[in-house]
Amino acid sequence: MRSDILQSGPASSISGEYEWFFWTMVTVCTLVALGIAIVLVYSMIRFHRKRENQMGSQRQLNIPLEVSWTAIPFFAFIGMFAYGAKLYFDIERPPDNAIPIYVVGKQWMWKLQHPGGQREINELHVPINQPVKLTMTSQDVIHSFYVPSFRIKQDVLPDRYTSIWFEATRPGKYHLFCAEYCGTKHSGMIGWVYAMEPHDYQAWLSDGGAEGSLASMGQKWFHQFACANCHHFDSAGRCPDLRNLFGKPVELSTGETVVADEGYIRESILDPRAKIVNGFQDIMPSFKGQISEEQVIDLISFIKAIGPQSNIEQHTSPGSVPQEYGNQKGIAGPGTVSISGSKPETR
Amino acid sequence: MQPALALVPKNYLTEKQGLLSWFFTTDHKRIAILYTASITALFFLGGFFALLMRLELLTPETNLVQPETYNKLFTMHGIIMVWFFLIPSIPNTLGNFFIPMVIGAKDLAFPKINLLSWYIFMLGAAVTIYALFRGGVDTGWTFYTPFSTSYSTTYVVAAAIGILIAGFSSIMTGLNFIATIHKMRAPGLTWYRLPIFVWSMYATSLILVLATPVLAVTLLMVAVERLAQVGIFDPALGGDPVLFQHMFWFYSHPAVYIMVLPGMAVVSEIIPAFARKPLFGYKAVAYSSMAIAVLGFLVWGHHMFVAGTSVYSAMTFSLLSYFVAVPSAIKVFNWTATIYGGALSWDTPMLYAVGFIGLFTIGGMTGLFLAALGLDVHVTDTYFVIAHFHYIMVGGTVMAYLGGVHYWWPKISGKMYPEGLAKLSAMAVFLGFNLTFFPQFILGYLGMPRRYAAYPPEFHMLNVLSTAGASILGVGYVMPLCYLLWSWKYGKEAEPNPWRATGLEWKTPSPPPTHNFEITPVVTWNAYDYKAQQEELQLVP
Amino acid sequence: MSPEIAPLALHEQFANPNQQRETASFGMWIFIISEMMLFGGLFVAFTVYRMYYPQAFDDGSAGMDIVLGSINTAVLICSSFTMALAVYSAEVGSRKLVSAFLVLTMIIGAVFLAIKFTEYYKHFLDHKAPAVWFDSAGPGGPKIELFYVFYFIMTGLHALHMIVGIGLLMATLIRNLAGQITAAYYTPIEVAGLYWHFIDIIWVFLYGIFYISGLHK
Amino acid sequence: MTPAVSRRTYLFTWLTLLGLTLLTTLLGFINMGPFSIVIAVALAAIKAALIAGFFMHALFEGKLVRVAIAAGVIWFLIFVSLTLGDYITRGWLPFPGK
Repeated sequence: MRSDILQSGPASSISGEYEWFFWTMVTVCTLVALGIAIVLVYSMIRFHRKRENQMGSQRQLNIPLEVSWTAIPFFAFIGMFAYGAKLYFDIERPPDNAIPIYVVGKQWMWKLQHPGGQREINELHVPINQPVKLTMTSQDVIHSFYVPSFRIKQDVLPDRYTSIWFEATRPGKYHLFCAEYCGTKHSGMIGWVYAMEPHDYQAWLSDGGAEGSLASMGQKWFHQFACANCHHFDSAGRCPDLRNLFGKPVELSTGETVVADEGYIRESILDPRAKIVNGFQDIMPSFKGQISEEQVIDLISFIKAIGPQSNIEQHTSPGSVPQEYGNQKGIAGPGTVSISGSKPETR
Repeated sequence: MQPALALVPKNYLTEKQGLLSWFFTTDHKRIAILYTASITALFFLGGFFALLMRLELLTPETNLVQPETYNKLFTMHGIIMVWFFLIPSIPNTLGNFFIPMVIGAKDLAFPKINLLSWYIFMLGAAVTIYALFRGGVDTGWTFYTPFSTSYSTTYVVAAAIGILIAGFSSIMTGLNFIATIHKMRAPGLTWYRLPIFVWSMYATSLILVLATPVLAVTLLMVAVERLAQVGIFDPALGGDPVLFQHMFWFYSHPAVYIMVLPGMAVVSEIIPAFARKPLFGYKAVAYSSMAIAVLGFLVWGHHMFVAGTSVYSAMTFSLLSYFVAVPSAIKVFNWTATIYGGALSWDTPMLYAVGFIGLFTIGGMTGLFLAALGLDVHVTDTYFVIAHFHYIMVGGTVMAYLGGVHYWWPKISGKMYPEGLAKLSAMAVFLGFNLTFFPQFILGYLGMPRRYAAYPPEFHMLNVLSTAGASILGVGYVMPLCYLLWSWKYGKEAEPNPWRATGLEWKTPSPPPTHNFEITPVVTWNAYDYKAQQEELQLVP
Repeated sequence: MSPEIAPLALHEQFANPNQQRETASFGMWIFIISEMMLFGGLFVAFTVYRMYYPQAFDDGSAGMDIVLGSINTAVLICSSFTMALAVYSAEVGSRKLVSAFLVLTMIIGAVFLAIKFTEYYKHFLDHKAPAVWFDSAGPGGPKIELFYVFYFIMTGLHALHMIVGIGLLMATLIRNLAGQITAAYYTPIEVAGLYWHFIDIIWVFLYGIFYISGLHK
Repeated sequence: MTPAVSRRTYLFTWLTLLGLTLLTTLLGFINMGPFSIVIAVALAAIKAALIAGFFMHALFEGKLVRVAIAAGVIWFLIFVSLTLGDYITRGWLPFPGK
């Protein structure tokens, strides 16, 4: 199969621009370095000391020269900064229609979850020509999600979310590395990203044997953890109504306003007291230690699904009815996620 | 000529005898020798770790050492090379020896503090080496939390305390230099008559004094967090690991300039001496040192572009990082202009200095890639970064250090080094260095992450090249150690001013007497005034 | 410069006593700047967390003993005053007064430390000693503990500086008794004074950030 | 040797410092939200300036010492402002961790 071929070169939507910028910089720098080298080599030959008492020229200042070799690099550097910043913004800002995929890093493996509920370890299957947004957190130390061919890298931090996005442009099999030193088997925290033609990807998805979409899993936890007892879907409950919440501004008891994004919802589950919605009491217990990062992700997906922009449904596989899926709390080890074994691309 | 022994004037080496006269000396020149001996030993220890790492990376699999050991090797290599070799290297050896001599002083302002700083440095080194022998540390020299505070099972606290102690030695040295340069200059030696060596050392000292305490307190917090099991940087207890990175790099980025500014200081002395030409753009070079010292504090965030800081903060730091590149560029252009039109003699120090210009230029230019936000995302935390900072610190600082040692060797030891062997070793260092580290730029661009004990097989070829280069580099470093020690005893006697360089240190015998100058000199000339020098020596027609 | 300076007091690397005085005092200033950055690092970390958890940090601050803290601030200001008078006495050449004020400064400094350790003991009894005995139950526990971690590190480091300062004053006192401090050469006491006042400055800020913000609770 | 600062000045400085301490404490009892710590630190800065200026003779020293003090303060402000710059601007972009 074509996607089994290891692809190393650049292969994402931003990598073309990246390569152009990189090699332009290489060219400019090489020319300047060559200029210096030519002066040095020329001097080496031309100005060799011939007599023991010989002296060099005593010129020591040339103001126009000083000004020009201060000013020209300065403006060149401003240009480099500007282009680099533009590229950075492109790398950092995911498009709205990106497939949301969640990543949990731990010593020393990557756990990845598709919105349709497919779970993978150290492997990620994505379609080409379709942006993919990764929302990531770590269970222990800092890791870094790095796919060289896509020219992306983002540190994965414990206890908060970071994100990155990419759009693969060529089908193939690409290295996934952990780029932030994370302990003994840091160099073993590696995996593969499989970029597939859309139809192959659809086949892979439906072959997946997922136990239900993340949102439906979230709905299950929502009842299992008794969230539903307080968070009624009406405005009469003791707790805020979670419908149409995601992505909306929330007014807090301190008078501040925050946007209900992934990080806010995660914090509100694990540390409810940190931000209290205006008009509500501080009565919610903390779920820290009782709920795994994966379950938090499920709950976020659920809240997204009942939110205003539930664009995730279009990517999920059918079957949103919650099924029996591991009652384990805490870490979902490799054994519980063996579903990836039935994937077409699993080695 | 062998004059009667009684007639030979006493110098700093012969005035007092016995081991105790060294351990209780307050003479800046002797303390410099003590420092040189210590850091040379530590350099070869750190180099030994590097050698083991390169051997392990000869094959893609882990077969020489296990990943646990490999992680400890790169950690100890980093810790020893950064804090126990590079930071004290030029300031505490050549700086200690020559700052008072160049400014015409009898000694540093606080000689006892100078000696104390050596003892504190040795204590810090001893504590760190204790950590090493108890089984090492595996956090990387950066001690990133929460790995260092909560997950590592190695001797993190001992290593952190060792570095903290050595930090106080840095602060004392910096303080001593600043006070000395301000208050102890010879009559007539105004700021604009000072050699650039002094300007750069002054800039270095400012960074030492202002940045090192932040490292000390950061490591203190890491140690407290680890010992007391409280959360300062631990997110599980409300801390923020990124704050650790801010505090660490607030020190550790300026620390890069602590390492390279003294290198620039040395090169700015060597080039005029061997071109017999005043340093081109004296004021531009002097101000650029100060600009680096100040701007160097504004750019630490460029180590954290993918660490989870805000995009706007990253943009600020990126722009400021480009600003600090300007003074470095100015220096390179001015050195090149000094060489152009000189009366060049290609002795060993000059070879090292020109090597410095070349390698520092490559290192600096690849820094432009890392400061560009979008480009940094791909190449940060890969071998590209490794190659970049080795070009600055090894290609820059170590080349300059070796150049400076050769340049001033006649003054320090009173003997000439063997020129042929020295040229050979300079070539070996230059070639070996490039063969070691240039392939690493390519490795980084291809995406090989740093700190990997094992790597995918497609990176094999370049790693073999790198290891091959490292073996040449190793030989290049051992050679000077051997022939310099040999020449100390058997070398040809050196004249007071073998290079006919300007500078007050050359106006006193080699080796200098304990108080440096029999009569305190009065300076009426500018730095690098070769014309006046030649006239004085009655060499000019 | 006055000729009455003892020849022994001039170190050989200096050309004249004035150069020696200026260099010593400037050196101490540089050291103080360095110390500023040492505490500066802790202030920065504290500021970040305070900004993140204003509520918890105010709750933590409410557990401070404002009476002891305020008394201690006044005590330290008094010790600075007596230190300044000791330097003044040296300037006018009164050896007895120098000794008296130095002893007084040390005693007041010791009183400060005594009160400080009393406070520590009270925090211990309140179960507010992180890592030893901290009651982090209740809302915001770990973050309040973070407040106390900073409180103990910063005041502890400050107390360490106090102890070093008292040692420095002791050495100065001995030199004064030996007759080495005169109206013409009083650099040692001036330098020791700079250090002592600097410790006072640090405390003034510590008082501001730890004791005040929780008072209204 | 004429003392740089008179005993009268020392006395006034001392009393002012005690007064400012009392003021700091009293203002603390008023709930001013986030401003209470800002005011406390501002008052502490005034006290620090008094101690440095009079007790430590910074006002009567040469330019060099004053430049050194200014450098220390400026460096601390660089450290604070660039660090807080990150924390304040986090979350300005609507993506997690940006």
